[in-house]
Amino acid sequence: MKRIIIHEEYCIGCGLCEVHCIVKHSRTGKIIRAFKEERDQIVPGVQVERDGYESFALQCRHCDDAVCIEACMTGAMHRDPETGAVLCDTDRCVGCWMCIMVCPAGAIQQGADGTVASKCDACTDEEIPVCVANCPNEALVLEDEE
Amino acid sequence: MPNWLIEPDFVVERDPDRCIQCEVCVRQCANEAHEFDEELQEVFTDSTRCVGCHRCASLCPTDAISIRPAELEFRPNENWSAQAIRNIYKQSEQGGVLLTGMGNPEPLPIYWDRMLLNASQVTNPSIDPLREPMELLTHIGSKPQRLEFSGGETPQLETTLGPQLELHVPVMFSAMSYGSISYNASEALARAANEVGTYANTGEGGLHEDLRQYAGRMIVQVASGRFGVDVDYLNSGAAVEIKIGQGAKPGIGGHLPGEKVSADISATRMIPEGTDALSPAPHHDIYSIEDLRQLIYAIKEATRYRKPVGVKIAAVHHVAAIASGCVRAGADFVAIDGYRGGTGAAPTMIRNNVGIPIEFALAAVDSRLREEGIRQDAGLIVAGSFRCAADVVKAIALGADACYIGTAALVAMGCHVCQKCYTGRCNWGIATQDPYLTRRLNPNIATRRLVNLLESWAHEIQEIMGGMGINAIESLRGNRDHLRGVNLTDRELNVLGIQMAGE
Amino acid sequence: MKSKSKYLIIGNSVAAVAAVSGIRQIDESGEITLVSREPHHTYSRPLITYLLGGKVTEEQMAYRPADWYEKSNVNALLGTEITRVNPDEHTVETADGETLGYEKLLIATGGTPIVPGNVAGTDAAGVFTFTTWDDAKAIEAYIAEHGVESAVVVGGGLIGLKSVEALIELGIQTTVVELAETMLSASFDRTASELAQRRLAEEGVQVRTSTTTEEILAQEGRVVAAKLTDGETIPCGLVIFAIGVLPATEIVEGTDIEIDRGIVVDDRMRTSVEDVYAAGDVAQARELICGEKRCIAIFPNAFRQGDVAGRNMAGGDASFEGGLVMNSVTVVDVPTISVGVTEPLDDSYETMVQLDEDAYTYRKIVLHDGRIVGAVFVGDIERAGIITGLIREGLDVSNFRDMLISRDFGLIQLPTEYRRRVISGTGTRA
Amino acid sequence: MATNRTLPFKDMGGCSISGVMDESGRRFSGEEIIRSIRNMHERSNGLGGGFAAYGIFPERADQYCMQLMFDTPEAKRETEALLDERCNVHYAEDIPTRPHEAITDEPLLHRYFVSVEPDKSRPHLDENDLMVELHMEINTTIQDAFVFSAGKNMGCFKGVGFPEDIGEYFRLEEYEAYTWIAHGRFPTNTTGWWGGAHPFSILDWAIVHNGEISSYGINKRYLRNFGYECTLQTDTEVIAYLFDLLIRKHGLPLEVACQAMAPPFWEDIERMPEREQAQAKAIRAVYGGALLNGPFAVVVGSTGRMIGFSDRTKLRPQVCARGGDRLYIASEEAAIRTICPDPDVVWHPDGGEPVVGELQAGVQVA
Repeated sequence: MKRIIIHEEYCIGCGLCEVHCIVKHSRTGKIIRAFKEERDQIVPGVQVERDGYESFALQCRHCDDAVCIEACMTGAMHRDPETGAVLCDTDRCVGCWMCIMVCPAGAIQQGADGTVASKCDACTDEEIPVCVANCPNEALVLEDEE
Repeated sequence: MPNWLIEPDFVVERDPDRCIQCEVCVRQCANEAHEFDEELQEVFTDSTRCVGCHRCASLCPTDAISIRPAELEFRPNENWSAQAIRNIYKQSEQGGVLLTGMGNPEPLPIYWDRMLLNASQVTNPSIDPLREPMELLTHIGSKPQRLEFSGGETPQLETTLGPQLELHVPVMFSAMSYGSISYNASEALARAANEVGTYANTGEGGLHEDLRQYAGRMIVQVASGRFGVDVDYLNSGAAVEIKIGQGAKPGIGGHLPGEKVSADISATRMIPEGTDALSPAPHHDIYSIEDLRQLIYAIKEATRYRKPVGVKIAAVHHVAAIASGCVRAGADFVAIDGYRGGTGAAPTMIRNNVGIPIEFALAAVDSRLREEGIRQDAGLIVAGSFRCAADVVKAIALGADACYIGTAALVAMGCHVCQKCYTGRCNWGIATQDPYLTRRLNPNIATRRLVNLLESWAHEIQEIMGGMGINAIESLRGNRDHLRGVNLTDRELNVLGIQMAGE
Repeated sequence: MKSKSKYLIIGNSVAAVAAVSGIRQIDESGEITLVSREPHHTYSRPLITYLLGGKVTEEQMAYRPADWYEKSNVNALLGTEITRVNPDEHTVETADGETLGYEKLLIATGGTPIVPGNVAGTDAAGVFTFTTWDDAKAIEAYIAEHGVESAVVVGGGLIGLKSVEALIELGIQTTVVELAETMLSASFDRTASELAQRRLAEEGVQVRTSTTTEEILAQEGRVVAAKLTDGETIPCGLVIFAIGVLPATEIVEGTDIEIDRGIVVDDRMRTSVEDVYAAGDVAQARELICGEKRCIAIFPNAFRQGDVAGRNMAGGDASFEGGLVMNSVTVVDVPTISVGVTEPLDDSYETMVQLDEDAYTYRKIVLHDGRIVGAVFVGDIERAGIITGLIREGLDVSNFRDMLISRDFGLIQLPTEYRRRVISGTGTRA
Repeated sequence: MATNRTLPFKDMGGCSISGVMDESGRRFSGEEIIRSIRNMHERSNGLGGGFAAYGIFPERADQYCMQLMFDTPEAKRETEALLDERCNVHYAEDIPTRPHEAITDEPLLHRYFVSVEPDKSRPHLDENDLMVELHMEINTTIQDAFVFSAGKNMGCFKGVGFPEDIGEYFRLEEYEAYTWIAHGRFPTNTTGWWGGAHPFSILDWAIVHNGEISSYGINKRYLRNFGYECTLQTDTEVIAYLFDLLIRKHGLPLEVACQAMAPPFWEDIERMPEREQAQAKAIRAVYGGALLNGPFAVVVGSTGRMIGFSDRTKLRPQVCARGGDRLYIASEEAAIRTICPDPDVVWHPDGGEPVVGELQAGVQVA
């Protein structure tokens, strides 16, 4: 499958990945409207960690042995058979936060309204996830895995 | 005391309708021009800190930022220009030598723009480089006047050619030391040179252990500070360049402050960590031409005559005689750096007022070496602000074997020529050692951009040559018939050795 | 003998489902027979309280899609109860007297709810345990039929708390009765428990601790009140026993299969008898931190054990890295997470704590020998999984321990090698 | 109707070249070469024609035959004063011509058979060097005087007009030579003047050329390093000087000299066997200034030798044939067949591939 590889040595901590993730997951898809109207309603699936000069942008790793899927009591957390991405079916999620409890990357968040889990959906409808496409320094790249 | 006489160079404007308060600009400005006010949850900008590098504007996802010159007008005065006045404010406030970076920005004539190229019409077919061979391969090194062949049925070459640099594109990366630029920038230059088949130049900063893998396409420099020079270093590169001078600051040494001498740089330069790296103005073992000859041959001995050994000089008034002396001292190539050449740091007065244009220097040196019958003895490399392929073609037509590009390469990597290299706070991650900033230059991207640049220029050079009906660069080299001058006086035409347009 | 399956699975919940997928990872076609006492399509057992509270619909109960058995090529015998396992013959017997053969057997029968034998009157109508879909439906029907307005939940543990949540949703005045000094004493420390209790009280839930039910009082056969050991009598129309579950080991009792508290298994989920595996709440497997074998009746454990069992049954080589006690539960609107050891066991343990009572936020890390052995998060649970990962990994955190408690703590503070492995996404298990 | 036939302009571009050599050394009249070049009348425009003939002065074979054109008697007097000072003039005469209705504005045409004495102050210069020096000196310092050939036992004949008319004007049917080369001109880069017609000659080298040398600017500067001053404002003379430099002065074998002027492409060099490759690289690296770039086909005459070759992409035509002892090289096959209707072999050499005619072993021509 294709995986987003994080080259943290090239992360400049700008946060454009978060910005574009928010836009992508907004109602209008328009950057200015997305921020002015929906900023508080969207938890970006990618979040930049910063510590001193170091930083990296982290989104769900779509792990091979995804512990969040194992821990999900509703079956909401599942692997998309086509793309291999780990996705959360928010219609089935009840917000038990088992996934948050087990994700070793800390890559799952509570959604903005606190009722269902929110995470990177790998932009499965895009050829390249927006965080990758908009990373100005190729700290995020999409690579094919053998 | 507040610096109330020091005025901002730029005004940064933020379109409130477009700004989404994402703080990307805040995180990107190493000069802290942008600040996020936690209480008001809003970004504010302090224009006095702006150096005009465009980092924030380039990364702003909504193009909400624009930067324009500060419009604080003085009463018009051709003599006392705003810059002249501000320099005095600055010096009277802070004292000391005015420092700057990059090449001479003054409105002096750019002679490349006063020379125009030729093309074929009717009598001589132009050549389509996409269909026909169009050869750029260039050899730089000392060549004999003639070759000897032994007789017999098939002639056998008896002459052994000295070591040559082989360039697939007649453009090389000029000397930029690790220290003046970041490791990532150095790596990108080295990798791009390898990919394209040209050469990068270590500058005077030594060669980092991890970059030795690329050294087959690197020229290692020996400068007055002798940083990082040992026999392995000399033998690791494709050629050795003795740096006598630099176009941006002829006659001036260099100074890398101790705070930039990190563990890595200290290992590369072979100096203690945290100590100032001082390059003396002259080489203290070269006080005259015969001393230069000794150093050239010492290096040739150390490298077993397997590497071309060249000399880099700044274009100064007697450049032709100096270049001739270098060739006669045994240099396999001479690199001449014109007065527009760039630098990481130079005193402003030196940069803006010392040296001569590379166009004249090149024309004079090529002519002089030909007059003396020693043009074959050395390659001729020119540097000092080549901005485009046409500049390169004109230089080669004037007589150069190849050009060095420094600023153009940096610009390809993202440099916005803000001239603040000397501050060490390059927002583009190029002229800095700050780990927060150096990571902004992804060497994979930078390599790709450099390769693209050289390949684009190569295509353009080929197109221009094809138009002239020339399919090998040796037929362009020194072929001043393909140049015509405009806006030039007779004396200028004479020095350049070209005819007036229409002649 | 009716048939002989290559794989026979007793159970239909998470461990059984994980075992099927584990088998199918390795063996795409070997015949799988799955036997379940309950008639339902595999459903999410923890959702039963949500179902009662009306937070999920019956459709949402499905743990796997409707065509899952078919797609997984599983022969599902739903509503079939197994009464006996005969390891020597490689057969099991059904309540209908049928015999099913197997090559490999998985026992994933889960747990049986506890109803204390010393409480009088538990046979009254309106007294329930609450571990199955049918329990939820029965309670719902009883409430509707009798217009129940108040309830007593016996047991202040997780099932109890979740039952309370459902009852709050239904507008039923609820009292919790807990034997221990605080609620959630098994997974929380005192501070967290008190926070939870306070939040529940704010919602009008009465909590009685250090006491328990002595007798269920009934009229006309229907419950009307619960009498506590401290003498208090609490009128109520409903009583739910949520004391806990015991491993459902009945069907192997009397065989050579070793039973302690549950069915004892090794790291490959094998019981003491060849070709018989056990997983989930019924199994007693190694615990990660102390290394002893324990029954840990939590969801992720069951999945993992089922998966390991399935792979090994199919000839694979999977190993259970040890169970870790952890729970995530939301108290009204306050999310909480607890992992591993939440109270120091002796002086050699250290704790780091950050508490804001007004905001209902609390973070606690328990360290032992330079390693994190447990943690509690109340209110702010973001990135709790990173700590869980560190507990699993047993990573020495001495160099960055001061940051652990910080709100800004993230992967970036972790040793590069560990964080690279986590970030790679190619495998996070120790 | 037929007489009104017109050709598109571009088809008329390019000059005509023809060369014939009898490798047995047998000499033959100029009538044939005139016929051959006449056949390609359409390739020239009347602004220049010329010939070179080898073996035409056997009785004075050891003397340089300097043929000059003068626009004024003063120029002639000045030149003769210089000649008297610098060499021994053994014999002088007007070059025989006949009045021709198509030939006008002819200069004074005179030739001198001379020998030069070694210059004791400059012992490193041989008689050829001194001759070249004299040739250059006259052409650069004496106004209105022009040396158009100065070799031994050979001569050039050229002027403004169609080549066949020039041949008749110079009475070439009266000369006998073992090699004749001829050129009809369609000038594009200089105006027509007598000295600008082909062949261009230095010592016994004579070059006729169809094409334009785009590398002229650097070839000229390269040659200047070695003392050659290009005075004719035309690219063809550099070829003559390059032959003289590479073969006479540098002693390069003929094929190496040709390779220097029209080298293989780098991509072809990359495919060569190692030794050959090293050699080819060295030739290109050292003789870059001698590379002739642009479209050209040339025929080069010298004592006992005739060479034809073209640019490395062969942008100008060149056909070769052999018939008996004779080698023919021309721009068009028809120009060969008009004087040799039934050749033994006709071929089209590759770009850059020299075709060489040489006197057979033992044949003495002077």
